[in-house]
Amino acid sequence: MSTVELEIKYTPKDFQSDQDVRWCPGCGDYSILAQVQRTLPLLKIKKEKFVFVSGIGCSSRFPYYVDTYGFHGIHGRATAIATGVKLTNPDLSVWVATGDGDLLSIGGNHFIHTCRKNVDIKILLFNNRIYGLTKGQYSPTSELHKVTKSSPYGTTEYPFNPVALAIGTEATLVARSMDRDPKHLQEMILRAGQHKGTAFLEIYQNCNIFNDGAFFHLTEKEYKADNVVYLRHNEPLVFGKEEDKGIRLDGMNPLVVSLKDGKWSKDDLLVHDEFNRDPAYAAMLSRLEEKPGFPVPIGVFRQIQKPTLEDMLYEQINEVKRKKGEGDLRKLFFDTTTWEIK
Amino acid sequence: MSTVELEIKYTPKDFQSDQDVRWCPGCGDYSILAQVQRTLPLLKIKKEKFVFVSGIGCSSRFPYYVDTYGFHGIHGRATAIATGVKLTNPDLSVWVATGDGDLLSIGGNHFIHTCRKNVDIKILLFNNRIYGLTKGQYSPTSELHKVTKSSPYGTTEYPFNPVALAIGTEATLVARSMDRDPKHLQEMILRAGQHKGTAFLEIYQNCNIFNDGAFFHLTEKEYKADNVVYLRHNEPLVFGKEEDKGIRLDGMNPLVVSLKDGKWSKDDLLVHDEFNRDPAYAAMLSRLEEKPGFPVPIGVFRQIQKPTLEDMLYEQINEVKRKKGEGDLRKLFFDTTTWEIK
Amino acid sequence: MEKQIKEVKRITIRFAGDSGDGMQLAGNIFGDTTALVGNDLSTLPDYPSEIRAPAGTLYGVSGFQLHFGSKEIYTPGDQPDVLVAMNPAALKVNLRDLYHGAIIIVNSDSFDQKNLQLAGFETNPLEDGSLANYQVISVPITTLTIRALEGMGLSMKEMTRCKNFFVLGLTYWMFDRPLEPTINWIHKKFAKNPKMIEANEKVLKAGYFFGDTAEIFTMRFTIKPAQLEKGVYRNVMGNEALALGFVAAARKANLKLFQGSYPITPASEILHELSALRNFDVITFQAEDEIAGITTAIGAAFGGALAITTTSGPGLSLKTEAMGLAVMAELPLVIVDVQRAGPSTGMPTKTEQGDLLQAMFGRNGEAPIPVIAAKSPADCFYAAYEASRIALKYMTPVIVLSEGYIAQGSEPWRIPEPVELQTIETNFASEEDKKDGKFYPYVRNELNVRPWAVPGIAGFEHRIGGLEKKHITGDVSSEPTNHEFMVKLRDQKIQNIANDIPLQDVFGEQEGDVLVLGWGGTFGAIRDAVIRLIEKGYKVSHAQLFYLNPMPKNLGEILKRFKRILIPELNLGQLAFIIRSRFLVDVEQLNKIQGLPFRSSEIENKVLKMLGAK
Amino acid sequence: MEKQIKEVKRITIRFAGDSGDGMQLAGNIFGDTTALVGNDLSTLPDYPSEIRAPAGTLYGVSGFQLHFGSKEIYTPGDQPDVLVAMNPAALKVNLRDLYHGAIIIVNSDSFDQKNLQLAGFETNPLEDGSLANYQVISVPITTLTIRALEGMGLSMKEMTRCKNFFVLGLTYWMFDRPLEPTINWIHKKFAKNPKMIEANEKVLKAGYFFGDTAEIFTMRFTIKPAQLEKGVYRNVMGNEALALGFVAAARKANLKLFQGSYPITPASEILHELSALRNFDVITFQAEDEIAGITTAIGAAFGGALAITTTSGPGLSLKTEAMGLAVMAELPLVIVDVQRAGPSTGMPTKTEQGDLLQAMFGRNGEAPIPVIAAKSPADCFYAAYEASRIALKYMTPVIVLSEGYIAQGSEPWRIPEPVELQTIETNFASEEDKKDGKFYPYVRNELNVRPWAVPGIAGFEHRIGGLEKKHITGDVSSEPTNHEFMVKLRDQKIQNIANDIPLQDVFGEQEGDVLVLGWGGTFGAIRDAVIRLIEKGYKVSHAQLFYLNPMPKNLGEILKRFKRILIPELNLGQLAFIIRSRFLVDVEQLNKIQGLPFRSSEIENKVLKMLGAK
Ligand SMILES: Cc1ncc(C[n+]2csc(CCOP(=O)(O)OP(=O)(O)O)c2C)c(N)n1
Ligand SMILES: Cc1ncc(C[n+]2csc(CCOP(=O)(O)OP(=O)(O)O)c2C)c(N)n1
Ligand code: SF4
Ligand code: SF4
Ligand SMILES: [Mg+2]
Ligand SMILES: [Mg+2]
Repeated sequence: MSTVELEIKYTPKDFQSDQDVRWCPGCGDYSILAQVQRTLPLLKIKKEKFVFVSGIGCSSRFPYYVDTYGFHGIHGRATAIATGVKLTNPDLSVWVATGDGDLLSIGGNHFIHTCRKNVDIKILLFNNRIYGLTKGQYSPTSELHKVTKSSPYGTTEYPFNPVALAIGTEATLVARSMDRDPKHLQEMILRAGQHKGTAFLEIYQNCNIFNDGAFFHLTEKEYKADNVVYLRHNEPLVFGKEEDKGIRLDGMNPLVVSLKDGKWSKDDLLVHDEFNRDPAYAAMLSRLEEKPGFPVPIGVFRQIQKPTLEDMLYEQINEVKRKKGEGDLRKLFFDTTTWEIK
Repeated sequence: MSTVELEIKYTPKDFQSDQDVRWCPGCGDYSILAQVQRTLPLLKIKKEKFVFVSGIGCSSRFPYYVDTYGFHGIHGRATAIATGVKLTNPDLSVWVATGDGDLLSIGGNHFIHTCRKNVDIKILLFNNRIYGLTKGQYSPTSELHKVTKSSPYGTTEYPFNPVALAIGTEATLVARSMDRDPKHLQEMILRAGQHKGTAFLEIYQNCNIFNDGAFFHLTEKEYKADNVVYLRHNEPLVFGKEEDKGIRLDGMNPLVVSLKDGKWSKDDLLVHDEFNRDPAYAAMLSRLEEKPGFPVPIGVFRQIQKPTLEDMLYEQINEVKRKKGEGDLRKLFFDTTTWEIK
Repeated sequence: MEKQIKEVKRITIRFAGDSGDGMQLAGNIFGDTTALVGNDLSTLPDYPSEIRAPAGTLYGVSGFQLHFGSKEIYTPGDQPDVLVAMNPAALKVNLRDLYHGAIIIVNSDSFDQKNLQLAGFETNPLEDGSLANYQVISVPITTLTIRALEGMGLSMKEMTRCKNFFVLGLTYWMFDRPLEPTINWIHKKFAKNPKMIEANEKVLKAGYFFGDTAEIFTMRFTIKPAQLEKGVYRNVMGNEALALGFVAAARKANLKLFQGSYPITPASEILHELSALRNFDVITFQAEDEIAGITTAIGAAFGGALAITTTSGPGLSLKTEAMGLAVMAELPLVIVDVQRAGPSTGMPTKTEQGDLLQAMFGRNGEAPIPVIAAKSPADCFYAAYEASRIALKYMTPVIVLSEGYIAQGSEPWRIPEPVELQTIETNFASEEDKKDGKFYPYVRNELNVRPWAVPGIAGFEHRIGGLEKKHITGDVSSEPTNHEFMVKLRDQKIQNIANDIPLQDVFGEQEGDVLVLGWGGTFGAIRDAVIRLIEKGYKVSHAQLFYLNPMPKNLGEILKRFKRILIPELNLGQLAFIIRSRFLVDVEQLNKIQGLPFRSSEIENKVLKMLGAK
Repeated sequence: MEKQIKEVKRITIRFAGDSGDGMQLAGNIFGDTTALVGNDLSTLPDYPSEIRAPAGTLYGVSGFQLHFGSKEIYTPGDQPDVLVAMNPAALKVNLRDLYHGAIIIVNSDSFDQKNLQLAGFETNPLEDGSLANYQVISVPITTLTIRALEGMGLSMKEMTRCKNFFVLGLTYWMFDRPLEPTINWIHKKFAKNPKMIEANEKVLKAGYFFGDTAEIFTMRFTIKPAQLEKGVYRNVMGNEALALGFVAAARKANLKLFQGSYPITPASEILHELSALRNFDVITFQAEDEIAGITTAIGAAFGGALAITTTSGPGLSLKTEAMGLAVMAELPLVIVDVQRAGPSTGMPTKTEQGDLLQAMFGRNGEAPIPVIAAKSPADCFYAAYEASRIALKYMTPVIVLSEGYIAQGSEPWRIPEPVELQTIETNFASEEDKKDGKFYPYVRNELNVRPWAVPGIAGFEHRIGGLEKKHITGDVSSEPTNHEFMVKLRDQKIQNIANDIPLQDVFGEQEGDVLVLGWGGTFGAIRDAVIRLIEKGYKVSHAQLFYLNPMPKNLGEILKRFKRILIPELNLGQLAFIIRSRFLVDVEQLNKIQGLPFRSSEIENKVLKMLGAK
């Protein structure tokens, strides 16, 4: 972002638009909106430089509520629209607000291609594991066998692991947070906002109308400590109510070990390296939760730096200009085989 | 496949249709066609039970040349069409012939969803890293900076690693082979044909018109041994002209080691486990080639068994029938609040 | 004070309140009871696109309108005779639809400062005299509900949730409906929760008795049973009827039913309905997007199923390319478009008829597809069934146009006996289709239909696809004259379906001053208007097109018999455009593009104006 | 034998051979030379959809036709006067297009057993007398080429590859063209390979001298320069001209040019051309599919670029939904559809006009979009430029229809001075658009155009999208009357563009017996036919529609001035359908759906038949 201005002092209120917020009372989307509004001021970017793009869904109403430039697109196409905005305006801070249906079902292709190309946009996935706006059908992140409006006998589909998918496409920042952990969520939003390249942030979000409690085992006090492991750079993977469990690597094999019985200590645990360039490492982390007895990782799975699409594109433009000179229409028209009729 | 019949004896000729094969002379597609025609008889499936579905592209002409049922669809939709065929006819052997543009560019979404759902279809990706049929634009697997018709100054896009992407979606069989290694290719096609679930086979294919030699460093005698490592179950990862190099794991970290200087022997090497259920293992293998000095793995990256979409679907149908009885139209019409007008 | 009972022929009532007030449920139950006592009826829900809008807001108001009577009922009613308004916002939003003299029942408990403000009232309309032109019946519904439940140990939330049953009881009393069917319903619904049975039954009765005893109620109405065609009836919603039509067609044709769909308002219920019918060999595939919806369906059609894909406007747009493939491959496929207000995302929960020209022409190249439009909720059954029949008999995609208005609306449906339904022909390949022992996929029968050769059958291996096909062999061909031949053949095949559909019928005199020509869901409003015009002595008739492509063979001839043609449409004149071109007749238009159905009075007034009546 | 030179007014020559024979190159170079000597010309390549079909096969034949003359040339010619056939397959495929008496130059070396068989000749046509009706000139081209290169140390493959230059030399001699331009070209092209310079130059001259000396050549032709409008000319292909038009528009409007496209035949060259113009601030984005193509373009339009997306029929189908978004968002966007034969994948390398109705109506809801159709390769420049002008001035998507036929064809283009080009207006938001200091994205200027407020500018933050917008504020609204107002406003905005485009011109008399009304690429064939008919004394005129939506304001009036209207189209009658509806006039149709352009004789004959001439 070439436009960081140190003098700007915004408050969250500066990012509140004049529109009534129309989500269901109690919806997790409110928290995400609040954390975004709290975090944007920290980025020290002028507010007119922000663009929020979305598709269709409850979550995709997001841009209406943030007082910047916004585009409520069509279903599934937010990342493509955002790419168009970013490529023509590389100095803007472009964000996508999207749902699990919008991004991963109809929008899956644009998503994986955006990550692949490392377009500098920040994708906030509001994952409530359900189609909210269309009133409760299952989504590509709904658990197998889930009973919904369109699966009265339970689904017969395995869900996506969005973090694993994003890593498979080499997104350069991949992270996860939760609507009900506002501090952590703010931290992750800030990381996304500061990242240069495709930032993918999965946010577990409670849809209290059609999928209430989907993440309560992760977000509610009674269960959280045993089911969540926070990924922090350079720190060992410890979890449990009494910080009594940890994750150890045996070769390639992750194991949950107890820190209580004296056999293992924190020093034996896997120490997280956010900046490990090898996507295989992040891939391993992304699959932890699928193993019985393992907690769900929350935090930054990986962050690497490499040139973005628009970096390379504008470099090429400048390069060609250096070589051929600024484009001249007359030359373009006439500099070829021509003949004159008099 | 419930229809395996041991009595059937086909020859490759039985799978040759009456259509002239219209690829460019020298195209790698010929080899793939020949290996498929050689392999199908080994599957002991009646030939009318095969369906080949494709999208659009040079490679997608494939179904015309195989004398079974075939559907040359529209660009990018082969996996979706194939899914429709398979769900209504679970006893058919359904194959998809597709290109890197067809499957990974326009067809990317159907591809990842098909893998996710573990629909029992076999996907043969003819990866020539170029758009052949439309005469030479870059594809999502073209190398960064490649000069093509649509990238006269070189592309500014990172390519997909198709195997890594497939693993990110949890395809249950993921493998790679090459047009110029007929034996190995046959073996892989056979594996795909025998697999129950989504089988993804990437085949490096030479387009001698628009991208000639793209894989010669892997396929041609002079270079092959040093640049390719064959993945074989339960065998160590050895490569090199004199079988003098191997891949070792240091913790999670793969290293290329020399077997010549006496420091390391085959016993120290990573032993391949095709059936490792943890996708993180296969993810690690899929990224090897991206490390400087590492060879490109060829073979089966992973194969696991889990219920397919159609397994679960028909189980549900039967379950509901058991509970509610075979659907009765009259009951469906009348078994609700009704009233009579006389 | 004595309560008189007044007999009336038809009544329109609208229940309106917050999304949480249970008005949709009240409306539905009222409808069921009304059907049981033998009235004809038509219903229409109308709810906000927000799932749960904050309580008390204008955009959070949810409504349900019913029109019922002792004569045939064609629409959910132009304007309510009775409005139930559960809060100020509901009053505010619905007031503009009322005529002077209409009855308004309000829940006075909810007219507090906060709710008045949320609804944008500066003063309380119950007190400031602004409702003087209406008959306002102000009832403290919440208070009375709570009082009825006192002592049961229910929480406040549980108690107030019952208030829609108070409303039901009150309106049952008002319109002389029995309580038993609803009590039975309550017993069934809450079988596992005896407390809720007791509570809801209590409140229902409290509402009824309140009407009976309260001084404020002087009016009571009775509506005689309607004289409908003999038979057994049920209430159906349009989307439900579509689902039933497809299952019926698949069963009659002895095929699996495959649905490839992506959820979208207002078409999702077709998917919900069908996904519950696994024991009918129904395979519902909730696709990743609309393109996968139609292409999986095309694969299923190739695989021998009755294949359908269901959507609304934006989704239809996405299916465009694949529809062309179905045309070229000549596979049976039904595409349902439940139209909603466009363009683009438009107004997803509002109705419109904006997709007709897209259905007709929205494909690259010459790609003719038959188009059928359902005229009412129950007619959706026949639209689905007939579309399936045509698709299977002619090996062609067929588009069914429905509308949000009829998809979500309901009406009584005279249930047919399955055996009475028309038989459905399929054209499966047989040995006779072979030439010299070889099967060619593009040989044709006398109707120009190619055979359906389903994978798995030995000797019929063949290949099809989206490239132009050589006549008979089906090989890829870019031979110039073959292409022209095939383009014309595909076109002719569809045009010839006109020989296989009923002639267009005209309601009223067969000639006259004005023919009102409609299509789809405008049926009821037009029919109502035309009946009234005829009663008034005008020479006005009505024709409603069910078949839009091809059109009935006698249509041109019918048009000639009328001096003037009026085409009312919920768009800018799409059918009018087609009729002008096809028949070179000048037509007059009545267009409404408000996301709302026509009122029959709008049509009546337009015709009166045309005829110079004041 | 003396070689006479005959002066002729126009000649059509077709080069045909295997894909590997270099006929496309020969044709292009011949065209350049022909342009340089001042003839008017028109060219058309025609190649198989297979990339490299096996040598000698019928479907592997590649052709290139040129029509040039001393008068204005409107088409690549109906039928070749001269056919160059490099092998039996090329002869076989092209023979049916020749009239009796036409000249055929064959490479006799290739008429061996194998090639004859591959082409399906049972006997050698050069020997069996079957070509008696033609003037066959049989030349051992391969042998002569090899002989010319003997001793240079070239491989056989290298030598035979030069034979297209022999053909060029021979035809240069025949039609009296200079060798120098081609020799210059060779020197430039092979600058890094002196051996190839020498070889190709040698062979070129060998061909020329062969004509001069060989006994078999008795005919030689000369064609005077044409009297074209004064100016500097270049040859352009349609797709190239489109690319130039967009770059010009972007420069004139001072905007970045953004192209979001997915490759597809026959539109890919627009992407190829533009991707080379990075120094013009051209951002080409090769999207993952057509939907990403248009939606990235919509994002770019929101971001303040001149945004375009280019495709062919199947791709246009996929863009349908997003076009609706552009309509609702009222953003400038140009959508190019280079039409090819459909439906579905159809015949990708063949031409057609099958997408007109889709361009007009192929969207859900009422979503009007201006439509412009280019009439020739050079006209593509103006189509692109004018579409950009309208898109930017009116904040609307605009569709440009081109056709495979003109996309791949070429003709001389009188190059305009950039300063002469019409100025392009944009409607960027300014302080004046604010009300009480607040910016509303849907305020409008006198043309009903909303302001373009590009992200990054303080004080103009706003939100747009695909839901219905409230007038002025742009807030989401499902208010019934607002929706109707907005639907009509969007429609009216587009209709009003009719005030900003030229009136339709009529070629020939302004009234008469027959008006031939065309659109797009049929221009040349119609114009040629009408010129001939006028010369013959018939009262026939020609109008070619460039603006299809809205249409020029005087069109209805023009139609009234002719007794009969003939609409020739490369489809089943799509413009005819629209004209009938719009103007309620009966029109006659001439439809050709063969993947080929009209021959002017087909149009001429049709008119003659209409007029009862025998
Ligand atoms: C082309 C198209 N198809 C379908 C829809 C209907 N639709 C709107 S939102 C949505 C899914 C919403 O789910 P999600 O993206 O998870 O968002 P949420 O509402 O849960 O936040 C669907 C299917 C649409 N608007 N457009
Ligand atoms: C909807 C649509 N978009 C674009 C095309 C044009 N097209 C045909 S094949 C192709 C890509 C071919 O590349 P690939 O899939 O890699 O196959 P290959 O020819 O290399 O085997 C494209 C872009 C099309 N036919 N349809
Ligand atoms: S339906 Fe669910 S996701 Fe949508 S606004 Fe309501 S609670 Fe939130
Ligand atoms: S263009 Fe390339 S991929 Fe296509 S047939 Fe020719 S060699 Fe094969
Ligand atoms: Mg969701
Ligand atoms: Mg390819």
